[in-house]
Amino acid sequence: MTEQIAFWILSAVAVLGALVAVRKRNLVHGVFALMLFFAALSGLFLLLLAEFIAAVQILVYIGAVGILLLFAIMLTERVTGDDDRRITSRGWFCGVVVAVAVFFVLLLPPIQQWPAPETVPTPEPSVEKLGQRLMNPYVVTLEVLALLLTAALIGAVTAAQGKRLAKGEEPPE
Amino acid sequence: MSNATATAPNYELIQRDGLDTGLLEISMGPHHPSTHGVFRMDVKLDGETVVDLQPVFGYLHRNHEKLAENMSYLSSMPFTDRLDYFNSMTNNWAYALAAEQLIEIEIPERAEYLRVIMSELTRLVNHVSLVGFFVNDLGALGTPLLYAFREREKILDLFEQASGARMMCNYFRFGGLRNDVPEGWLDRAREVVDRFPKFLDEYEKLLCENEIILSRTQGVGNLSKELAISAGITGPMLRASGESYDIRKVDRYGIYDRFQFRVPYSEGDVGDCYDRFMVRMLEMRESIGILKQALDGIEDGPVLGNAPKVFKPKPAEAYGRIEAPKGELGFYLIADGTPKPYRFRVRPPSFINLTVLRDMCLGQKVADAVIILGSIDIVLGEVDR
Amino acid sequence: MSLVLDILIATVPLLVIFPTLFAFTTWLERKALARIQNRVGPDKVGVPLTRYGGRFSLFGLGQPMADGIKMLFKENIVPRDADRLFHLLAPILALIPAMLVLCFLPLEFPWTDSLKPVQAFLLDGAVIFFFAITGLNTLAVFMAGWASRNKYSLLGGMRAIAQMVSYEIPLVLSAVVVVMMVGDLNAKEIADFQTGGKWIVGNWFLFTPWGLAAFVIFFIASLAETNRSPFDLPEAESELVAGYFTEYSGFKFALFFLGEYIAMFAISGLAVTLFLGGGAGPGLDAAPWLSVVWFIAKIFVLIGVMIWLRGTLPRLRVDQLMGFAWKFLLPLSILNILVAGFAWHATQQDSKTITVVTWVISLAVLYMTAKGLNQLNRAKVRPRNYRYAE
Amino acid sequence: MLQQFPEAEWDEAAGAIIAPLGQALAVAEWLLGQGVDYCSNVTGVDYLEREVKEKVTGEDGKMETVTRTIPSRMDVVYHLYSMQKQTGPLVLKQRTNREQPQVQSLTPVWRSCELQEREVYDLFGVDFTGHPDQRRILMWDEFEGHPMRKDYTEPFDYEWEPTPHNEILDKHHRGKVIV
Amino acid sequence: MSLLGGGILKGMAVTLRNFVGSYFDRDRLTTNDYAWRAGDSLPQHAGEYPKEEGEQLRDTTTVNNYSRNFPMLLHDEGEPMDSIRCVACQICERECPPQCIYIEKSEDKKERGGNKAQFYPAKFDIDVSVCMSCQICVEVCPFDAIVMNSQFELSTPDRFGGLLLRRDDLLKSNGYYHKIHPEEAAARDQRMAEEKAAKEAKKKAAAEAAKKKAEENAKAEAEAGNEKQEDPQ
Repeated sequence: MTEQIAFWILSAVAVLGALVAVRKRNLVHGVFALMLFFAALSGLFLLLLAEFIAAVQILVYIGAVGILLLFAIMLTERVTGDDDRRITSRGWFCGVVVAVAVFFVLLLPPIQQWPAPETVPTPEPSVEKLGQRLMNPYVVTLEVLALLLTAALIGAVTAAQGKRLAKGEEPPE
Repeated sequence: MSNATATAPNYELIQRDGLDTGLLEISMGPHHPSTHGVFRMDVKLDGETVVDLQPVFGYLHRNHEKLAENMSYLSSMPFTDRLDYFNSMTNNWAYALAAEQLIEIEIPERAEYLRVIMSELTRLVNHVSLVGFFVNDLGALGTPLLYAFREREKILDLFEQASGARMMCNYFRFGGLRNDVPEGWLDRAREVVDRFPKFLDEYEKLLCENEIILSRTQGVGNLSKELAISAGITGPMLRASGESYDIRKVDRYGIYDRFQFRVPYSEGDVGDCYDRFMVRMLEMRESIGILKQALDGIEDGPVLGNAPKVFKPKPAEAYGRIEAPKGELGFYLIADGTPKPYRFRVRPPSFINLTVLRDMCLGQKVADAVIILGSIDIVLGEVDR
Repeated sequence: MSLVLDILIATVPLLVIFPTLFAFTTWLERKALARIQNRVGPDKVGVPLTRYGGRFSLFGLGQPMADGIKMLFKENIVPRDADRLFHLLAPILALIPAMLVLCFLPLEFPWTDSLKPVQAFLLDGAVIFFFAITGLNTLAVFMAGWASRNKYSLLGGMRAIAQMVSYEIPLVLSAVVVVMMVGDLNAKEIADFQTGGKWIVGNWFLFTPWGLAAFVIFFIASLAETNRSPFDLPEAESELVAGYFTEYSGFKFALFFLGEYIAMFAISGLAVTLFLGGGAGPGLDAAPWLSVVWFIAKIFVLIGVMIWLRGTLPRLRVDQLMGFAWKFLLPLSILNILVAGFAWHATQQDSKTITVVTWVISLAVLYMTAKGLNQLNRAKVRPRNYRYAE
Repeated sequence: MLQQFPEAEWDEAAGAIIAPLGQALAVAEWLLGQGVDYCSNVTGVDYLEREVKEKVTGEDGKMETVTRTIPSRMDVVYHLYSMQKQTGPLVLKQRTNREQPQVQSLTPVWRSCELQEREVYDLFGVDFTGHPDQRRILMWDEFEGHPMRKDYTEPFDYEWEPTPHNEILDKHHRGKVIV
Repeated sequence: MSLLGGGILKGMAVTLRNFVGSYFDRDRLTTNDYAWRAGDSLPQHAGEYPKEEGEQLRDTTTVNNYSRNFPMLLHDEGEPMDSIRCVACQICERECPPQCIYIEKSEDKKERGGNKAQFYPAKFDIDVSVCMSCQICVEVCPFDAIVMNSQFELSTPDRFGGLLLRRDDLLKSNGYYHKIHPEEAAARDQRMAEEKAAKEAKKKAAAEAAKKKAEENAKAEAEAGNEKQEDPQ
């Protein structure tokens, strides 16, 4: 019962956040609405007793992605967040089509498994298991990913540093 | 032009980095915690870097010079207190020195000694609190400032006993001093002076080796010797840039030729905030030396010559200058035979030291602009007059 | 219904105890700073005894109460151009995560014995949750800075994001050392791991080379995370007036203040859990409830050091701050993880010689690295000489 | 000095050199070359037209009082020192008319003139040719007039409010109290 | 950027020593240094006045006996207006730098203290919101009639009238002057007596008969000055 109520509230918040994030013209408002959506999603994960995923959801999506977006806004000239330009709405029909299509693709697995199996195994808090899995069967994947990310990081640093100016050289306009 | 590069002010924005980012324009002041009064800097920031800075003056302008031209010579004396309200004694002296050139007058021996004592005490007050304010600008929560104020308090008590007021002393007169110091004052002064080095030791221990202060101040706000001389920078700021020019040594006004003292100056040509900070710390020790000699040498006698209260000097011009704690404080008087000066001009050290504020701040961080301003040591009563 | 009751039992004490401690801490901070600065500090507020004087003031302990009342009745000023909604939300958002993470501290109140299931859920993975939720504080600071429509606030908010994101990395990485050694993310497990040992402190991570290094990094990073001096750049008084809360007054300001101090408690509490043995202390066998007392006492030791630092140090500059995080703390903490990994394997051997050798080597390695990084980062400045002109 | 610039005058009463009009910059550069590297003080002096009564011994040996009119002028005074040689002061004056005062800016030679010449421009209305940034400095930009001029009269004070002090000020304005 | 090293620790040692020291060493405290004051040191309830309900502390006199605040007019013993020293010569009004003194001379002359009849100020106002306590008026006064008070509790709800001190507010007895500035008052009285004696000595040759009376006067003057009198207010 309690879980049901929590589920509906969180879902409503998530949908609301997503809608606001899409519709708001003020960029900063949009980003914060997006974060609200992420937070509600994290709550939904918690309801599924997947607390590690919930924590990572907050850590990565709010703590990293959201703040990255804020940084991006801060670097533009529209620091104050106002943007009076009209949001282009010419392709709205295609957008709706794509959205519906994605929705159905996501809905596929539950439909295929319909009706749901009677006995759902009770999930346990399993950070430990997750760690074991990552370190044993999936260790190569993890390392490859780590390498990739490191390369990306170094690339980003190099790109950000830009062209070093020799002494006396005029910087490019 | 021999030093065109050093003197030509650069009014272009400094080159920005490649990112096409907006400039943030901030008006720092006139009500800002660390502009030391009603002073404004229009700062343009690229991120945190200062790309343009324009000082804006005049919020405390009261046209002191015009006021003084409309009253008698003596009546201007209390107004000089209000110029650099931290160092009223030295302001008085500079004005008295200029006016004494207009009227030939003998200054009694004891008055000369007391003038030196007062002026060096003032220097202690100024430097010790300036260092406190400077570290406060660096972000220390007032701890060094309050230590400094404790010592300042003791010296201000001495001023109060001698002159009746703590800051607006109005103590010097043409031809001497207004009144003699009360009985036992010299002993109390000696006690304060004797205890000062102990406090300075503690102060140096707290500040001079602190890595955060070192890294915040070294290499920040560099001022080359050529620019410093050309821009008329005086006082500790000039000496921090490597020029040992001290009017106490050059002009030997008063009886400064009787005392043994040295003028600390920076050996290198860096002239950054750290140099300015250290030169002041070292100068305080020398001031203590002068004070000890003066307190030993002083003898009884009158303190005021036979100067008339209201006088009409012959038409003449006089420029009197002293080494005030902030730099060269000069008074330019033109007498026209009436009891009022025809022209009364103050050469304020902190105003002219601000000439190079922009040059020192460009390319630094906004936090550095604050401490560079702090290290220049301005008092707005003097800047705006 | 019992769930709601359990939640109440678990949270209400936290909501009562920590704000009370906050009030006490403001008094403590003002008093300690005053004494450091050779002042007397607040000592007047109290209950007047007679009409003309004499009062029961107890060293001014009534001061926080008076401050609180003043804050409540102060006018709430919102700038005309401000984003009113975000201006209102920011202080609330600052408080919520700080309060929330208090749940993850292994505080063993006597009355929560019956709540083991709730606690077990909360404490499993507590460390990672802790970091996830503390990170939300950044958003509140940014929100406040942005919503105020004040350039100082905005600069403060931008500084805050950069600073908090940068320092979160060494913070997490230094905690990883402890997690590795214990092999568990559960705060209770981590605290229990450190109990026992010689003279109570024998098993504390503070007293291992890697633990010490990690603790120092953690403490420095936590100063930056909570915007304490010398890392108080987002609210740098001498540059940015008051940084992100320049435009806040009255109750909203009080909420920010509260949030900041609760965050201090929380992060000190985590430091106590990770490195200082949690609630470990003498007399626990006789009275288990003492563990809470010990826990809070340790928090206050850390807060005392924070106050002491605040009374002594000036502030860093923005580039130095970032440089310190990325060029000094980050390499050191990564190396520390490596050292801890080797040390863990070495100490598994259960041989005294190997243990001692590991300790010595890791101490030397960490010290040399710190020294080397320090040398690398040293600003190139010529030594200064001052001469005297006669 | 006087040999180098034959048109320069020596003002005995003030102990100052009056630079010939339009040659001040050349004089200043020459002085800089001579080691006068420090310009301490820059200021303006405003002289109104005034009449002086002098006792002159006439041709017939009788003392008679002659009223002579001294024309108005505007001086810009520079106090110069040498830091290398530790000598000074040398007073350099540029003399111009009151109505359209215009002198050469010495800021290119001595940087310390920058703010002070701005101040003279602000308070006296002297135009400095060649000054890099000539704006008002102490008064606000919209201010009209030059307050340090001797004939400046205060405009109506819009911030005026009645105080008990008024009667005193009135008395001073009426000229009852003369210093 | 380097943070390792002893500098920070040294600084922290200094602050710790100050922290502990502030509890034991009163000299360390910033604001307790009133020991040089004459008489007892701090007032009984420093910072806690008013001691009694409704007390305005208009008569807080000696903060310390060297400080000066605003001018006051002196009168010798007896009724204030019968012995006021001021003769309304208006020198102070002219010399006052901020021009805060306003004097109206009386129509008639009045004899006081055995001296010959003189004018007296019908009106003598000082606007203390303008006064800057510079003491120039005291210096230029040839009659020692105006000296500096040290009364500092002048706050008033009336911005205009309350800060304009009238003649009767300004009148203080010489005894009061002795109370607040003992050294200065004694020196002033001595000098006055000397001047008077010198003057009388000059007159002596001319008027032998007046001599006795004059000496008595001088004596009485000095005695009156040294007598501690209560403030009439």
